[in-house]
Amino acid sequence: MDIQTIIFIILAAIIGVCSILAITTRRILRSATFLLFVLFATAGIYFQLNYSFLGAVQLLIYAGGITILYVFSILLTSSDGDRAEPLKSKKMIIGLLSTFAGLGVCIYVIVKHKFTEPVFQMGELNIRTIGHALMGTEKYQYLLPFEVISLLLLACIVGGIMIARKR
Amino acid sequence: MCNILILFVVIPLVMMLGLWASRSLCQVKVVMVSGASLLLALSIYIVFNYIGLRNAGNDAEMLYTSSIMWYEPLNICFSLGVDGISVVMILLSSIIVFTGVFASWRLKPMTKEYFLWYTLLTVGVYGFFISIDLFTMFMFYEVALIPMFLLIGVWGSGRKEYSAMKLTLMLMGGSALILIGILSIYYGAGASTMNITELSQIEIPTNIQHTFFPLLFLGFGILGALFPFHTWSPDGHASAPTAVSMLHAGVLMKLGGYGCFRIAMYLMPEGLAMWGEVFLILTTISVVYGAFSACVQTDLKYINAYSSVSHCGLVLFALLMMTRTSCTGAIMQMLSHGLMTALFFALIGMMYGRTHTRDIREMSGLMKIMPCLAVCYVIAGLANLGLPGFSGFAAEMTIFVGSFENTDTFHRVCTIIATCSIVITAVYILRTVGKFLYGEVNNPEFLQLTDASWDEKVAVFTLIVCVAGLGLAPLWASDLISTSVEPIISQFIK
Amino acid sequence: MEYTLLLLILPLFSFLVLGLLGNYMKPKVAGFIGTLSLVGITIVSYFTAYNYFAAGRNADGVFPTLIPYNWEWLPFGKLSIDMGVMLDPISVMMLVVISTISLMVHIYSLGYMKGETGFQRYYAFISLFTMSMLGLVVATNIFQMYIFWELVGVSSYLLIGFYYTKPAAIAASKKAFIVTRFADLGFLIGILIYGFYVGTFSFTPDTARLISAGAMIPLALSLMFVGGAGKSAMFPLHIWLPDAMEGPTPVSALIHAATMVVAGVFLVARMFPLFIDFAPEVLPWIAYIGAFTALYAAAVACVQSDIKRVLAFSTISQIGFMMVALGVSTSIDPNNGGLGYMASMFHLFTHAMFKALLFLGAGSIIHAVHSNEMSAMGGLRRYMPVTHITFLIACLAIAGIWPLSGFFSKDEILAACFNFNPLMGWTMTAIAGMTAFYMFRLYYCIFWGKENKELHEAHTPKESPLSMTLPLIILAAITCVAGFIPFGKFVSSNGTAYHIHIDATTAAISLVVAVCSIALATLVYARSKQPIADTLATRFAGLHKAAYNRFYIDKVWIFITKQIIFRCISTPIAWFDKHIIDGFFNMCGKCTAYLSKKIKWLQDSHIQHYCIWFLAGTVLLTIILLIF
Amino acid sequence: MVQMEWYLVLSTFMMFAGVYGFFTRRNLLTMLISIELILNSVDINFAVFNRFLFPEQLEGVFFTIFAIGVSAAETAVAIAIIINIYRNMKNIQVRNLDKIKEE
Repeated sequence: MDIQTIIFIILAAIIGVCSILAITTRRILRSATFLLFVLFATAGIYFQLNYSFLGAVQLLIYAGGITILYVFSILLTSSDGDRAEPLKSKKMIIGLLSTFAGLGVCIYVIVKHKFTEPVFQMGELNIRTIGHALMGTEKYQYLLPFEVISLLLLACIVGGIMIARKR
Repeated sequence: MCNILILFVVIPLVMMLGLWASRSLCQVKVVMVSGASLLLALSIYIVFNYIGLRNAGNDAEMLYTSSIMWYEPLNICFSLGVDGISVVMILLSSIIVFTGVFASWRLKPMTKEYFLWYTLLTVGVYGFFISIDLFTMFMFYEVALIPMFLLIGVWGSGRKEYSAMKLTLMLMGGSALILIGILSIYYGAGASTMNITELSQIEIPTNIQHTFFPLLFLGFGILGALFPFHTWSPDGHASAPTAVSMLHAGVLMKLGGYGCFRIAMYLMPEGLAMWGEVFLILTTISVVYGAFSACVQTDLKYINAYSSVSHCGLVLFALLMMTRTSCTGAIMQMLSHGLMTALFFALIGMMYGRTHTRDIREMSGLMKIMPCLAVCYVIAGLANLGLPGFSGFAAEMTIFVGSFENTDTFHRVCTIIATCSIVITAVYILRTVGKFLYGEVNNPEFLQLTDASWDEKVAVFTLIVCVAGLGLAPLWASDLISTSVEPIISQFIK
Repeated sequence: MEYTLLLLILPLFSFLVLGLLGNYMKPKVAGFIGTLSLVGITIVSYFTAYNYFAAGRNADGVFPTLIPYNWEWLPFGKLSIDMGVMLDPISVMMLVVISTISLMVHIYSLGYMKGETGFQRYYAFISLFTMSMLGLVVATNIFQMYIFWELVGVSSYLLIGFYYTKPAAIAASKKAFIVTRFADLGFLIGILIYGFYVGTFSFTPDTARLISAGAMIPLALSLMFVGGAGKSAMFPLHIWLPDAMEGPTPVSALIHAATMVVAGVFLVARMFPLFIDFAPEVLPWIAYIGAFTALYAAAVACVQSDIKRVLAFSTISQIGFMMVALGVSTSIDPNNGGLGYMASMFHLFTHAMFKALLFLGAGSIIHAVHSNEMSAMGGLRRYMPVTHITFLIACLAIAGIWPLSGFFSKDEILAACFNFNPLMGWTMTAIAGMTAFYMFRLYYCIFWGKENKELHEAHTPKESPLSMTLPLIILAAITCVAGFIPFGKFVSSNGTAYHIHIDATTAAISLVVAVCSIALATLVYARSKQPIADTLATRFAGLHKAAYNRFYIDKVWIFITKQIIFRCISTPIAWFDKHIIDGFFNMCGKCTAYLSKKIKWLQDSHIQHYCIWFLAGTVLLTIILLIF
Repeated sequence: MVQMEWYLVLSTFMMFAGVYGFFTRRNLLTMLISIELILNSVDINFAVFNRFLFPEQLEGVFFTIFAIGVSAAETAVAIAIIINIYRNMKNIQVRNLDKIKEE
């Protein structure tokens, strides 16, 4: 068992436990915190896959930006201790059942499916390549989506202000 | 397209336009009467012209045929054509539409709308009888069903919503079965044509026939009030306004028998051979069961509705006997029952309009108060129980003689059971007549009531003349029908 | 013989005129039109009879069967119903009987029905009846006979229910129609069998076909006899006839005594050649049924108190005689076992005359005292001489006293019975004795006996007008002389001339029995006090009560109709229809509504729930995809 | 070396945790958190497929980046809406939201 595997197991454990806790805990602030852990662990996965840039983005935007947004909004909206009411058992059972069924099916498919031979090529993706791809207009280059996303973000900023603004 | 048959659809449509445009009650009535008279005249002309063509030696199976491609990918055509059976059915429809207009002369709220739906119903009925394309037939069949719901639900009486819903749902169920059956014929015959005459030349695979024949037969059988799918009929007829009851029992129920014969039996002889006896049992039950049920009803319309169940059962019964004479008799019975039952419903409606009750226990001695209507009712009753000289006798005797030609013991037994219905018919007819027409007047309020007005007389006398005419000289109808029954019957008599 | 068509056209025409325009004309005019057309019919039928019998016999020594008209009315492939006119000795004989009685009744009704509401309707109906009855007897085939048979039934229904405001009349008309209709069902099935196996509805089918039909012919003929038994009131289908007396009395005379009720006899006579050749085993049964009916009806007639009921049971009994006479025939040869046929027809003829006379006389009496009950009568001879005399003549005739017509015809019947079987002969003789007894009981109770003084003082009975007495006189005259008609010359089983010879022994026996019975009746009933009758009635109270209640046969029928048909069949069927079949379809509707209510929570407008279903559905589809 | 399937299983697990949360939680914010989990799991898949199956190309990486961007945008708007709702109703429980329809 090499070091990669051990790291993976640790990350997987964090992701598994924290994602479950994030959706089951009664306190919404805790749930946000567990989400943060999950996002950190995901960043770890990216690092493990040698996508350091991706990991950094994940840490910056998700863990750094979005989670903070959550915490703020939770603090803004939570009134009476944020205790989620207990679940109705019937609904929980149906939700659980369909979730497990879906999980089972997906895992079955993943395990059974014959992917083209996976080859793990170690090697850091360097930033120059990413920069070129992101800013180029050739085939396999992504200027247009990049611009579209930026426009989207702009729209969201405007929209967010519009919606949340006091009337 | 210079086919005279198309007029039967065009005239009602023009009538609907006229109704839509008319501004006063008077105009509405002018449109209805002129349209209905035109249709009647046209159908009489068609009958004579048809006989003339036949006598001139034209022995094609269908006359006045024409066909327009409607929807190319599925080979759906607007094919028209008539044989003797459809000609008499068209005549029957015209008579009943004509008398129905007079029977609803004084119908009050929303007269214009009422006649609009009534005319749409007419379109469906005529369209069904003149078309020989399965899909077109089905379309017109549906056109005939839908106005029924509104006519009963809006202008009906009693539990009208319940009845309208029940009737429409059951008949819709039937038409779903018919659609399945039609599709099975269409694909079974190689999806090349929907034309009945062409389909009859194509052998449909036996297993398809065996599977889908009962669906198709049942689908039409529901409309023909086949036991145990008849219960829409008493409730529906009881709640419907007079002219709708007339048209429904008189013509629409005949669509069932006609469809059974023209589509189910004609195109699926193998299926008939397999399922004939099962349905024969059901029809025999219908015949006797309807008659017995009628014996203890107290509502006039229920009595007549159960009597219709019995008589329409006799139609299907005769068809399933599968001899030429019995099938001729079945068509004659359709004609005869259509006229008689329309007469009955017209009279019941007129009496109900005066006494405001249809319960025979609450009425008595109407013969004294409204002699004309009462005498007509007695005549209708006698015609219904098969008195010689009226159409019922000729039709029933043709059926019984024809049924007896089927030598199979099982069929014999069914025939003998079915003949028993003539006694039971007498029981309930005489019971009814004795209870509410004869005797002393029991309700002093009734003494104020008037006898038939002129429009009612027109309706009633027209029907009586037709019933008696068919009964006294059945030869022409029988001739007309039996030549056309021949090609159909030859399909399943090997 | 083309003019015979007038026999059907004239009454039809008068029926249509009176029926359609009757309300617009005065009653007198209507009666006049009806009677006039009947006069025409009578002339035509007498003329026909004269021409027919005057034309003589053909080479075989029989009167030829003429068919002046025969149209195809309704073809059924190979078979067809024809309409036409057929003349042979019995149909011509029937023409004479029907037109005579009908004319008498028409004239009589002018007086009897005077002032009744619906006078025009009455004449329309009897015109219809006359037409149907004439059509029945001249029928060229069994189906035409059936058609007119039904028409006769319906005119009988209409006439019995003439007083349609009287509940008893309504019930009686209904009963008459339904009972005969029930019997007609047998007739119809018989016709169907006959038509199918013989290949024709005609009376003279192909012998080869008859032979090949085998056992089907006796079956068909027996079923036809059931129809005839219904119309002719044979036990146990007789129950309608006594009730049918609710109709106007002239109608009872015409329909329920003289013509329609003998249609069954006529039917058997019409099919007689077939019975003899192909179903000889059925004939004795007809005789047994006839004999039993005759006995039963005679017994009941002895104790009835309604005079029309007595006459009704007497009619049943006499028709029983005719049936017996037909039944005891054992061959087609009148000189050798086939006598009964001729005797039956002869009795039919004479009976029609004197029974019509009796009924018309009874009508005259009822007209005078306004009651049917014997208790309202008694001692009427002083008030109504003509009625008295004619009634007496008829009573003597039916009792079988020489030289009145009944003697001759009954004698032939008894002779035929003795030929068949001595036991049958003695039985029928005894019944003939009973006939004499109850007829004279009736006679004495009406004209002699204990007079109901109070009633007669309050309302003195008086003789009926001429329009009513004239038919009585004419019929009495016919009754007196009809016995001397050489009937066998005209009608016999094989058509050849048969010379009627009175069998001295039989005649003597029957005369003695008749006279004794009359004497007995005189002894019991002639005085104003009737101690013997009262004693007998108290001594045999049970028997008397049973006979008075017609041995409870009516009760049985009421039980069958009310309890079995209505209570045990129709009501359960209606219940079944309403609750099971209707209930089933309503349940389908309710189930749909219930189900949709039950699954309504699926559509609860919660996105989360929709998502669950979405996922569940996707998973399910994926699983299905994976499996297949 | 870690198998690709392990990563996929992990992401699947995460995704269904998110799904379950989305189904069962009543609070809008928690539901949003569940959605983040789902999106995150998808991102992992992109990256994993890119790394293991098509290492020469970069679509997976870029899609992940864009997805992160989009999710950030979505979260921002959603939180704006939620705050707005809270401001109107003093509550962000789903079952109370039917009032929005009526207004």
